[in-house]
Amino acid sequence: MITLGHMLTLSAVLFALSVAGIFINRRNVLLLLMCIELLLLSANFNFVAFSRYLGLVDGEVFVFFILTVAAAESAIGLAILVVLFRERRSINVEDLNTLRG
Amino acid sequence: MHGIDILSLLIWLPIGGGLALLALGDGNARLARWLALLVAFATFVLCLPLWQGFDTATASFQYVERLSWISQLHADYHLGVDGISLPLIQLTTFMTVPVIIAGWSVVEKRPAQYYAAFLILEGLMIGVFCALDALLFYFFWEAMLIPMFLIIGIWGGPRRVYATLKFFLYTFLGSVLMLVALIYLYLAAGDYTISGFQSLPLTLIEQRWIFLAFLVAFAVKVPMWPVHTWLPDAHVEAPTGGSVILAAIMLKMGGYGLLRFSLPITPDASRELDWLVIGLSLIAVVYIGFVALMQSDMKKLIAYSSVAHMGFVTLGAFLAFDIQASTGALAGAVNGLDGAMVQMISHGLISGALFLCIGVMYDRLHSREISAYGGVINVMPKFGAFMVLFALANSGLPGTSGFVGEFLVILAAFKANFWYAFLAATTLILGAAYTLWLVKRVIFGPVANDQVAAMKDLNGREFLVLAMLALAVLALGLWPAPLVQTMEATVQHLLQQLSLSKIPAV
Amino acid sequence: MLVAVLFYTFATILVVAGVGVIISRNPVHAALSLVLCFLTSAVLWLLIEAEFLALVLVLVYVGAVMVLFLFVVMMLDINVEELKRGFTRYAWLGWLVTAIVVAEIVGVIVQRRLGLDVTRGAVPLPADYSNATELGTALFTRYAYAVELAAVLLLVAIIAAISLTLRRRRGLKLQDISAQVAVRASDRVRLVKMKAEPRS
Amino acid sequence: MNPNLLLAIPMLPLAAAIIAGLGGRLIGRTASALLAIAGVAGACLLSVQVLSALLHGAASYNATVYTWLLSDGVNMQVGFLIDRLSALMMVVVTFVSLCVHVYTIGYMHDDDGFQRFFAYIALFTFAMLMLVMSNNFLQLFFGWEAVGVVSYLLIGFWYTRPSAIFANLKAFLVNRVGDFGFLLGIAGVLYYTGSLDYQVAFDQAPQIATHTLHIAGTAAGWPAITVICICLFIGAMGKSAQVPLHVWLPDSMEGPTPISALIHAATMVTAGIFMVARMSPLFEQSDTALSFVLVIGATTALFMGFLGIVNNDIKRVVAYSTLSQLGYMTVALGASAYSVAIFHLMTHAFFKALLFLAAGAVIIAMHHEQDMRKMGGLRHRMPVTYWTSLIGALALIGTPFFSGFYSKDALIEAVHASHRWGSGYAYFCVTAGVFVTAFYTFRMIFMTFHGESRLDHHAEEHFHDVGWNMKGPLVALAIPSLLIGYFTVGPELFGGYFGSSIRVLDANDVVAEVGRDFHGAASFAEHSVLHLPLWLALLGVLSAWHFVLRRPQQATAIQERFGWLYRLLVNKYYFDWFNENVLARASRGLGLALWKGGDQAVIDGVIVDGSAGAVGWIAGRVRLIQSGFLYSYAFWMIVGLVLILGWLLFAGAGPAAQS
Repeated sequence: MITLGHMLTLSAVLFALSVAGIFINRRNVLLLLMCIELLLLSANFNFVAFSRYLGLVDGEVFVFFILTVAAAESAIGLAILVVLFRERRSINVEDLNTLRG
Repeated sequence: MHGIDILSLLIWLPIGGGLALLALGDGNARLARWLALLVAFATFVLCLPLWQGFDTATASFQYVERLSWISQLHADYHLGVDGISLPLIQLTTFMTVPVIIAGWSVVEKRPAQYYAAFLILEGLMIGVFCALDALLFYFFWEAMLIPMFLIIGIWGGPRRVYATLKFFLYTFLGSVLMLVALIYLYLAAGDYTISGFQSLPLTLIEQRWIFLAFLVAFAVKVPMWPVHTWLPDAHVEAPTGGSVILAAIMLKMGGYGLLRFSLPITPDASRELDWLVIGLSLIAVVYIGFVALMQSDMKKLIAYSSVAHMGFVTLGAFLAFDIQASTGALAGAVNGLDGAMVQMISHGLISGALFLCIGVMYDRLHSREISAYGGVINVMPKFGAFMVLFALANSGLPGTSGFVGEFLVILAAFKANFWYAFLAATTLILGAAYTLWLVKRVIFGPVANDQVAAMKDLNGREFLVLAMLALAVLALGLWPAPLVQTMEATVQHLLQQLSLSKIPAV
Repeated sequence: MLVAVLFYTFATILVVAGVGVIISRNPVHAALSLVLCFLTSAVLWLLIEAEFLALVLVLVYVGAVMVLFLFVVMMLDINVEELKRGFTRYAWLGWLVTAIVVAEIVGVIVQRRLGLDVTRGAVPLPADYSNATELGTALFTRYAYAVELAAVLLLVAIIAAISLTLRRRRGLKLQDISAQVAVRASDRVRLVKMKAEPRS
Repeated sequence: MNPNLLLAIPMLPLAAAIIAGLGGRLIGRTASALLAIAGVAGACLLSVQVLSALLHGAASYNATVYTWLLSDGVNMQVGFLIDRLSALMMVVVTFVSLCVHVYTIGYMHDDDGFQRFFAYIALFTFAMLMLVMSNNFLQLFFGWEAVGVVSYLLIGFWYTRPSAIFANLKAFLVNRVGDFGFLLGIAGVLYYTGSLDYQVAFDQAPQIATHTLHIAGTAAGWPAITVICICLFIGAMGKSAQVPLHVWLPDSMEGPTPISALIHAATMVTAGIFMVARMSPLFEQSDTALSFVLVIGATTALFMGFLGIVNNDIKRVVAYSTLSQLGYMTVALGASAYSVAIFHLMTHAFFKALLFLAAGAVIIAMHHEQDMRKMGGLRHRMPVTYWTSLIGALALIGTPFFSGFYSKDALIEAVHASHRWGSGYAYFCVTAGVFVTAFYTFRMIFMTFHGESRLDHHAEEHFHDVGWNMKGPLVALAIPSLLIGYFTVGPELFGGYFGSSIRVLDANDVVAEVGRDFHGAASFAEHSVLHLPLWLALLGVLSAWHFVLRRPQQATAIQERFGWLYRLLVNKYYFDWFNENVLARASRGLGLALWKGGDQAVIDGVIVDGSAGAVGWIAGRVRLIQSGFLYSYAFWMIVGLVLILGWLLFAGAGPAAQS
């Protein structure tokens, strides 16, 4: 039987991995975006788990919305990335320091 | 008095006139001027019936209007006048007329907007004096800053941006603290009625904080030492009309606020902290007197002199507690409050007149430096006579209005403490020194240079304006009794309010 | 038992794939690892009977978003070598924080439980239960407004993405139809009346 | 007395002043002058009528004209108190003013500011009348300041002269120092009596004496009455030019000469004397204050006289003489001989106005030359002026039977009879002063009218004797200078003329003591032979003759022998130097320091700009947190998460308790 604890632990591991990914891949915007997707996935895991274990459908509805937002976010994020690359020929985060006064 | 809502009319007539001018645009400057003058004069005339129907025997508000304004906040459109606000409203309507005339042929840049700004400002200032609802008061109080900000910022001198910023930040800082105090009072009282605030019991700790918040707001406006440094800069950069309104009326808002809010709402804190106000007032009189002595810019000199003279207002307003402490009774405290009020009116007239005089000279020579002038009376005898008159009034000559307030305040100060009177009376020497030294250097003496020699004496318009003010200054100096009579009941009532403790009995 | 075996198997794949996402230097590998993550996640959600979402995850994420990622990765001429230059100086900090976070979350789950019985399994479902029906009912009744908003959000995202990436090339010849319609004859032809010039 | 007539007395000159001042251009020179003269003449006639009515037994008049201000039960009003004291002053003021008005026609004949001048002096007459007729402190202060302002305007009448506008500013400011004290005194009176009315205040004077005022460290405090009286007297010191507030009077000679006669000799400067006499019920309560008055007056009387000796400007000599004589009057006040002070005030008004007008006549004749070293031998060329000045001079030095003799001799006797602290010093000063007075007066007479003519070419060329419109007033003033003392000394000093308007405690009544030896004006004069002052005066005249006419070189020798003393006198005891270089400079320095240091550096620099700077600094620091690096934000978010989770894990009481 898959208990709530199993799911939550798995979600925690995923979450931690994605956070670690943000640290490790601080140069590459593309990988940062992927880590964020992973992060959202871990959140979705929690929603699904609680929804099922509490017998409430609302959690799953939220997952639905999160998926929507995540899709929108990655679409715009990637669009920005493309524009960025056109301007700078680079997706290295350390090159993006124009706003640092 | 239910026929016409005269106070509303006084507020909205100039504002409406100003909006009409804005709509008219700058194309027809001539029409704009006459329209502005018409509106200003009509407002002045409208104000006169107020005296007719005003009952000097009562301290309660008269000509009251009350409509629901923001019902969710229990804020009302609530207007009324008493003996303190009526003279100030009259002063406002009176001073706007010369200001409009003074800009007649001088303002060429966007004339319609210039006059519109002054008319709107006039309406808002009247609103401040009429408002009996604290939120309405705050609305007018803050709204007033905008036209003034524009007047200095658009028609001002070369450093106008610095001056407007300083002016705005200073006054805004104070106002924000006032707003906090008003909201606190609102939460305690349940609505925004000022008279409700006045009868609200408050503990000493509450009163202290509210008092300090109000004090900052009003001290900036008065302005009291050490928050006065915005005033010289604002005056120097403002156009003549702006300086006149600033000195004549806007500074009075601070004094009015102290009398309307600080003293009656927080009498116990006022009693406890009166040393602060009195100390700052005396510093203003003496310290600023010396500073004014050394100014080389005429407008700055008059601006500093305003600070010193307004010191008498704050001094007079807060003497009651020390009088009670030193003599055991409140007899004489009314002298101080009367003196403060008369000083406000008188200072409005005199400083306004002096700024107009400087404006007259500036229009001809385009300099405010004292050293650019000398012997002006040789070429402008009529002007010289007016200038000397106003200068003497500024130094508190008996027979002019400048004397009345100072005299009453010094009389009251002696009752409170000999040294208060001693320091306050130094204005006799310092005031005369800086004002008459200015006169000596600018008006008297041989003609200083060719530019002065080419100056033309007053034209009819300028003569009219200065003559109006001169008559007012003399009339008030020779017979101040009617003015004092008007506010006597209100002042007595105020004294009663501040002599009673508001700390709730435990 | 089978369920447990499946869970542990796929959970292990998921974690390994996750590690793969974050440590692979090549973006293509990372993206593919992420696809694997999503697929295994979908399996795990199927295991706890959230069928509809599992399918949506596969369809939307694997089918659309990840393809988008791969497109971008391939379209952009990324200098992989430069990005490959090892982990940053703070990588150890990342791992440390990760370890602490995992430990703490697990600690919270196990030790404090937040008023829940974490050892409990999922609520058993009746035989005729349809996850899609339930979800659809909730979405189009209670959450109708939110769905509308989500739709608008997606629309905004589409427009934003298009307008961001739309490239106006210089020298491209296009018709300006409004200018063509608004043209007046006098702009085009000017009749000049003049005397004949004498032949020089 | 008819209130309307009383009101007319000040109003006539005021009306004339307003018309001549505002409409002078319109109505022309002659009309302005005639109008002003008519106004003052009317006032003079009415004043004489009032005085005679009082002498014939009419009661004093004390009533309000209108209420100026009513605040907190303090009734501040404008009103008249007409008793014998004020009536006497009114007559003196209007009579001298009338003479000066007439004289002005000739003196100011060529001046462009003719109408303006008449407006000013008529206005002055109004203000002075308001001052003396007042029945309360407020109106007194009104008149007090108003005469000060007219004096300010008149000293600066020739406003293009830098020296004139310097002098008028100085005069006004020094007077303001006096007014500063005066106003405090008035405030004190109000504090202790609750009224500004003379009668109320005077009736309560003994009660004031029971109060003390804690103004300085002393635990016992000061007697309130002494503080009040000294404050009031500081006002008198300013207006009546007592040391050290005398510095403005010599400089005020920058004004036209009629003004010097009217304002700076006969009337305005005596306002302080009048005021103290009027306040006699208050001053009588404080021996300390009266001793202060006595010492200040004695110092002024003697030391200002010395300055007259070394001066060569004819007007300044008369001015120092005025200072010295004002000192005499003050001494009389200090000795509680108020009636003598007023008596001397009256005689002095006539003969000093005469001397000034005569000096003015000489100056006009010499075509605006004031230096006595360039005069000499004028007695044949302007005989009327000579003889009238001689009368004035003889009156001034106290020649028996002349008016000045009676007042001065009575004064010296009164001081002699006084036992107040400081009276010994005062007696020495006034007695020695007689010699000094005689010396400088006759030095002036001899240098101007006797000896060889030392006129320079310019003066010689333009020399012309003055017309009768100037000589007439001289004669008109010479008559009272000669006679008035003889006829009035008996009734005015010893006949109880002043009645209740001057109140003296019996213990202080030195006039009564002097009066015991008084057996008529003639015998008073005869007895003077037995007294020192007459001989001192004679010695003074002889010395003057010796040093000016007989052996001028000896004067020069003495001057060289005592160079330091001469420099001290020429520099007027360095009062001006001190005021200009120490006080004025310190004020300006303080002003500059407060402005640049206080306002600009501390308030604007530290507080205003400093708070803006602090906000900027903090913002600059805070901004660094906003690094723009995603991993940094993520890191802090995670740190926060770790902390929250840690709190959940390890905090004592939590939601976990239930499971």
